[in-house]
Amino acid sequence: MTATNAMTSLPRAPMAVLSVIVLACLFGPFIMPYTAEQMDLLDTYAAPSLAHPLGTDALGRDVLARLLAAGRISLAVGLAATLASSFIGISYGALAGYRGGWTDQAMMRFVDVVYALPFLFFVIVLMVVIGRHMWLIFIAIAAVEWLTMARIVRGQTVSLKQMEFIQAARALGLPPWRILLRHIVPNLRSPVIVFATLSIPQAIMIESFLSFLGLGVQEPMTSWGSMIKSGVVDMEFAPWLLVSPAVILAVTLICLTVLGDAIRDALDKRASAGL
Amino acid sequence: MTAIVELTDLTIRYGDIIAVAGLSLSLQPGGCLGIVGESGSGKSQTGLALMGLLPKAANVSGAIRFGGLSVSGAQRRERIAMVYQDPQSSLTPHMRIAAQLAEGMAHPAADKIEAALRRAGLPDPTRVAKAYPHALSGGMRQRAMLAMALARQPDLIIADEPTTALDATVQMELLQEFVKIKQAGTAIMLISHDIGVVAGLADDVMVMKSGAVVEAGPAETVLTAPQHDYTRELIAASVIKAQSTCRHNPAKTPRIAVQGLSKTYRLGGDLFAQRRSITALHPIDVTLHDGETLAIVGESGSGKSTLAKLILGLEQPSVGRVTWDGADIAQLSAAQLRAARTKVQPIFQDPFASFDPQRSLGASIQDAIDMHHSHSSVTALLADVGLPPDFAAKYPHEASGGQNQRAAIARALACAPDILICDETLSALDKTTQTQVLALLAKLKREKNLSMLFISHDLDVVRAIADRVVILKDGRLVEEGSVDDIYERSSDPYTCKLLAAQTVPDVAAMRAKISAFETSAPAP
Amino acid sequence: MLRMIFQRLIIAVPTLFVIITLAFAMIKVAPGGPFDGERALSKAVQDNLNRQYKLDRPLLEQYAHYVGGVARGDFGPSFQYRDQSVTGLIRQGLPASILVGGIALLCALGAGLGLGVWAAQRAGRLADRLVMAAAATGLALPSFVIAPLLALVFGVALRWVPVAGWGGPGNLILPVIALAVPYAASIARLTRAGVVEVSSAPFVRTARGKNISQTRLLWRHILPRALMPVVSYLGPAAAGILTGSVVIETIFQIPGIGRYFVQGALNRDFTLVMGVVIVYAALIIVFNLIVDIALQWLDPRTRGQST
Amino acid sequence: SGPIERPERTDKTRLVRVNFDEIRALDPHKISVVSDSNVAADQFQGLTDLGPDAKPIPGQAKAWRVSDDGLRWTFELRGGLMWSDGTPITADDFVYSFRRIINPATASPYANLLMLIEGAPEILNGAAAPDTLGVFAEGPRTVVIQLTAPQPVFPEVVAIAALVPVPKHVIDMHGDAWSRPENIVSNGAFTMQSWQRQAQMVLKKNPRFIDADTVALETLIYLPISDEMTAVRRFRAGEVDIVPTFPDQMGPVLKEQLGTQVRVTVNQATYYYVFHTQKPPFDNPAVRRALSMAVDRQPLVDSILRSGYRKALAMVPPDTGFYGAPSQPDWATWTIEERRTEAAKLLARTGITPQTPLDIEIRINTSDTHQRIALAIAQMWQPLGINVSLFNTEAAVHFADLRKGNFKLARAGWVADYNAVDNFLFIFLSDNEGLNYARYNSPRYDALVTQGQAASDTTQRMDFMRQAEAQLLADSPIIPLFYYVSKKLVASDIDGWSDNLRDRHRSRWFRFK
Ligand SMILES: Nc1ncnc2c1ncn2[C@@H]1O[C@H](COP(=O)(O)OP(=O)(O)OP(=O)(O)O)[C@@H](O)[C@H]1O
Ligand SMILES: Nc1ncnc2c1ncn2[C@@H]1O[C@H](COP(=O)(O)OP(=O)(O)OP(=O)(O)O)[C@@H](O)[C@H]1O
Ligand SMILES: [Mg+2]
Ligand SMILES: [Mg+2]
Repeated sequence: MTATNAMTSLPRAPMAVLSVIVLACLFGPFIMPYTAEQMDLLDTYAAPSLAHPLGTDALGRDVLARLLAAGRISLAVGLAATLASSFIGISYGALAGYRGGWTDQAMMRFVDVVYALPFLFFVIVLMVVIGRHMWLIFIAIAAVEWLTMARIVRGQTVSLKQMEFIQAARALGLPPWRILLRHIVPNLRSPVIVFATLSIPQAIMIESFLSFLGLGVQEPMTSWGSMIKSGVVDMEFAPWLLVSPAVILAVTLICLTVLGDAIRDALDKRASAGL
Repeated sequence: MTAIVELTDLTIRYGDIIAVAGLSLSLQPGGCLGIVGESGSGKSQTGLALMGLLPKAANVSGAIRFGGLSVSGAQRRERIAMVYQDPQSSLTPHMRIAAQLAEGMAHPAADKIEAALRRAGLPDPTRVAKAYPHALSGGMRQRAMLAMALARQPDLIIADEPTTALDATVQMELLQEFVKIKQAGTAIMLISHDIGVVAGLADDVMVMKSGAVVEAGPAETVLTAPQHDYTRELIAASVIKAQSTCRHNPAKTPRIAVQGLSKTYRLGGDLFAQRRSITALHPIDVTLHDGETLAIVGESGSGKSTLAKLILGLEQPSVGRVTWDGADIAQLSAAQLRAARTKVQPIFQDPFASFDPQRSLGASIQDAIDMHHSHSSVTALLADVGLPPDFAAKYPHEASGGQNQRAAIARALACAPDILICDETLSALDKTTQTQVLALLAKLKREKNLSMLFISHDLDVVRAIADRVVILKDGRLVEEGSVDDIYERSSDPYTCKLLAAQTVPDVAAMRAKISAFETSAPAP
Repeated sequence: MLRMIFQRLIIAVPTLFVIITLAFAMIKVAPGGPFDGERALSKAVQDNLNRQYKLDRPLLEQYAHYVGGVARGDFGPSFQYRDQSVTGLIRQGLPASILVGGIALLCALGAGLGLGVWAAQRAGRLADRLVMAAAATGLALPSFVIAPLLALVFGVALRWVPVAGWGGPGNLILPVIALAVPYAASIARLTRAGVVEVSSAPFVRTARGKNISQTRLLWRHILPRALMPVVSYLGPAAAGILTGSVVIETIFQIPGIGRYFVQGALNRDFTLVMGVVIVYAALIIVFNLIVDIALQWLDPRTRGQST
Repeated sequence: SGPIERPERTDKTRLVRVNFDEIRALDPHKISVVSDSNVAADQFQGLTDLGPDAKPIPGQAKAWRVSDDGLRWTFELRGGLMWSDGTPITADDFVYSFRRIINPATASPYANLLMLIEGAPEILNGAAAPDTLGVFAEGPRTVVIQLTAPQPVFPEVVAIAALVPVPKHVIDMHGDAWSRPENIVSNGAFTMQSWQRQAQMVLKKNPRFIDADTVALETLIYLPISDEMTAVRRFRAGEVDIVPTFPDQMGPVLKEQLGTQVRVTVNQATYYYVFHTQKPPFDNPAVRRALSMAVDRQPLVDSILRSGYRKALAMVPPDTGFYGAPSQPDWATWTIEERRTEAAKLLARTGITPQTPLDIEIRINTSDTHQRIALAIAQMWQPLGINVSLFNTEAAVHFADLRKGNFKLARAGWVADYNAVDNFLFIFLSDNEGLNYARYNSPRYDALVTQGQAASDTTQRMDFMRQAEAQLLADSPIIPLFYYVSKKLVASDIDGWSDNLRDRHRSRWFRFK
């Protein structure tokens, strides 16, 4: 199966839902009657109604409008930080595993070190040294997310390296990077795709922790993670404040998960060998 | 008596590809059906269909009756055991041989496992039982696979090329074993490209080509009086003619020299296991001269593949050094070594495992072409080894054993190498294809002055292509000499025995040979 | 193998040292000190506190003092909890974290493996998609949502188990569930992918040919390979789950050390943060070592290689 | 969600009280947060104590008197005072304890409460020995304290949990380890039984407590619950009896569910924004005044805080000790429209108009409430040509930056230590390094406050204070926004709970109906 027809065989429903969510987040805010910032202190915690389909929040802001605006940030953070961390994790882990020996030892002990460093201080130091930039969110998230990816990839690479087809590739005189790129990485796609989809919600939640520390998204802008976080307190008397962001995040993730699995299955050239 | 299996009109399709077309056969208890035919003709697919183990991509039609009943694959598998063509990938890599054997047995016990391994011709069953598949040689894995089938005491054994990785003497022993189990009432379906093997064992023979049966009947009839052109061709091809190579006058420049090379593997590797080791190769000196074909012959497990891997620099020697054109490969930088690899190309013993499962065969060959900026095309290379152009799109698991092997040859040739290291390169091919590939190699040798290190247990092939022969036994060099020296004048008892155990494509002669063959005592 | 373990334990010492040094540096660069809080202290009081905790000394001296203490097994006094040693705080808190985390880890493994395998055997079908969707939901709902929901439903509304608290076995149920859910979901996803992948390997066909039971096929032939990514994932996951989660511990009032990672840091309780960092680092090092051993065990071909 | 039933109480001598968080110190001289003082106040008793209404009542001292100049306080101890281990308590214990608090080596966070005592500032700076402190024992039963300035509410000061006596004989024996649960000896209504850190602390009634016969509870359990919602849920499940706070926005729904068990009272604490008065544009009092004027406090308390907070136009909360009617800014009676117009005019004069807007950053420490307040204020300022952005950080960074002056406009708050005006106004003294975040420097204000503090006559004293606050409000280094409330959940069958301004509730008063 070629890559293109692998894509066309992806399940339709999650693709459709995902597209709707993405498009709504991108273009929704332009056609909404309210902006995400517009407050009405006389209409706080209003239950869903025709005027406010998902109700209003503590400041009387329209939840739907906020949800869509927040989606831009959360989707961007979730996807971009995951892409970045996957990229780093895969390259790093594959290199360490493929090289083996002391290179591997040194690289993986470095991973241990980064794991252990206190994240909160890492973020604060980052802000002190660089300042409060939006793109620091991605750096901060990617900085923690790549670690487990690197470990998984490294573990798989060490095993793959022993396979005869890698020896065959080496015997051809392929340079290491090419072996990594052409043979190792494609054979890693299964855990990689899965772990990447696992990282997305984490990235989204880390983002809300970062904004707690003052890095990144600041009110009145918001993100799904922050909306969920503050919605928890209100859940008993204004459940829509929790339910709306939680549901849209869950639905997005379900779609991404199903898609991820489908892509994984479609990319597995050997799948047809199964019984 | 009811047939133990009966296939009617079996057809296996993969999309547009018809792997097996309307095949029918039947096999009596205690009978032996030999299936011969060209590579890719659907032999293995037929076997897998009987086992009910065809991949889900397969579209199967036709009737399979077992013991007169139409039963499910799982029920058939209760009574059928199969020796798979590809022992390397077909053994579970993380389980010891003993464990893999035990789970197929009704009442496993250590001594029964060892007995089964011994019956399969393994000289050191205790070690093999404890070993993981990767620590075994190609031939040992094949016999372990066979032992696994024997240990199940099935009513039918489907043996798919069970002796391709074995030298003639061991092959002989196994044929004797097959005769025994056959006499005990077990039916055998023997798939082989070696007409001699089939001749020695089969009651009936079926000849296949492109998924269809071309001819079937009692062995004597089919093999002595073939009706069909293709059958005739096959039988004729089984006597391989010497290739006209410039055998006489190879230049004496050494291309590859091996000095005092040895390899010791550590065994065990468990947490507190006492360290044991096995010396796969004792210090050895070998030289491959320019334009020469040096054959390495020796019984299974004698260290041939180990030697090849050491020469290729894919394994680190325990002692000794390897030089390519005078340069010690251990001294070369990574980049220099990579550059030098252009000249030296291997063809691995196990072609399936040597292809990336996630890349098409064409892509793998293209990689080699790109690597060396050679001008060949995938299509041309495939054609050279007798594969159609559309093969480029196939993945390794979609090709037959022989097709993968040919793709491996094509990949090695894609680099236009000066030196080929061939490890049992022709073992999975039928004789016609073998002849074709041999001719190709001879041509390259003539035109491009190709040097070859040719590992094989097939003495006919060796004789046909080699200039010099080195004989290994238990990791030691026992004899070295020109082909003629070895074949005509050898005094080494092992060499003589090897020569004596050659198969012949003749029913009567072969059967006599089998019953007369003297079983060697297991090596100490 | 023994050599590898030995080698890794030796390397652990400089690794820990690097971690301590970097963490110390980060902590010192961060603005804010342990006595900066909502309730402002007058300058004289601040000065006295700083003097008492040697925060008025040059950084290098503080560092040397701290490292010297750690070398002797003394993690210093907590800044936030007066008259308490960090060693004592960790010793009191770690058992609770390990108890809750350990049970949660086992539950997550059981549920994750079970669901993952179950879904893999139905790969591409509705059941598979449903299980994986459930896993995605488990991942989408962070523990600070799951935990209060569980407490509301089973504690306040149904009154089956205590809402929070520590002491009885009943107190473990909700925190264990809340802690285990995301890990179980991750394990299920990784397991499913691994099983699907390995199931198409030729050796599985051989094993099937022997007509062995599904269980055996799964446990002996498929899972050892399929679980390698799960095992890799489990190293850091185990270290994380065993050191507790600040959210679970505050919501269910578990006296563990998970809270110190965040609260200690927010309160700038430097020594406490360093203490939990060292504990976590030690666990990371140990678990990653165990993982590497397990990976070699799962793939015999990789044995005998260094690291 | 309707009213919620709590399960039937089985043990009427056991009360479970939730603390905001785990306590940080058991040693009363080292306490720093409210949780600590709750526990300390139940375990120890000072010279005076606080009644259910938080008014000072006799504690270890049965009576006290002050000299005419208001500087010399004499406390008469009661007879038969004993530590929980049976050792008698004498006036020397108090002298020892006050010296210990002020001793720099103790590093007591509340040491500054003793600054009024003679010699205290020098001792705290390390310039004088602790035994030069103006606290003396005159015989075994009389404690004399010499102040440098009058403090009419001094009897309330010495009731503070951080100023209670500690047992010298135990400290001599165990050193810093004296306050460990296994060693601690106290003189209050309850003594330590067991403590599992972060899980629960069990206190038992102290039979040697001087007023032991009035204590109804046998067992008092403190649960440290830092998650407000957890505490609320546990209360609803009947697992706890007193909850110290709940999220602001939960007020209305909790009232519905729990009725009178929800107790909301105004507190002596002020929430305000502070300007850095040395940095432009806030070095200009007109800008500060305009911004303060333009904030409409009512919607903040009604729509955002929702739990009965009161808006603040001045720093000192109403009803603060002897203060009477607090000062108000001159614009206090204007309508919001008038204020907005005036603010716009003021700002326009400095060149700030909607056409030439001013960008300002409000710094807050991260919390939903702070964020919402800031956003609402931003919206109120918007029409004046003020573009606000929020800058939130965690508390440690926020307050460190306030202390260091790394801000222009920031959120801050103050909770009174005792019921006195000067406890609010001393913050803005120009030499109050560490607390005067605004860097407010008004010689007139300084003089008025100092004069007020020196006045022994209460009326006079309050007069100075009122003038000082008027000056403060006129200069507007701060924008007072609202006064905090204390929000409690108290089980309906508890007797002896009395809502009070000071938010001090000693457990010795509680009993079950
Ligand atoms: N999964 C598959 N998808 C597509 N084609 C397949 C697949 N498996 C086998 N084939 C094709 O079916 C044909 C028969 O294959 P089979 O393995 O039975 O050959 P064979 O007779 O065993 O050959 P050999 O002697 O080379 O092993 C081959 O042409 C092969 O390419
Ligand atoms: N990785 C390994 N670990 C341990 N022993 C090994 C390993 N690889 C090979 N051996 C052992 O070394 C010996 C030589 O193996 P080798 O593969 O070289 O044999 P061979 O001559 O190629 O045999 P065959 O003809 O069967 O392929 C065998 O006994 C084998 O078990
Ligand atoms: Mg075949
Ligand atoms: Mg070999």
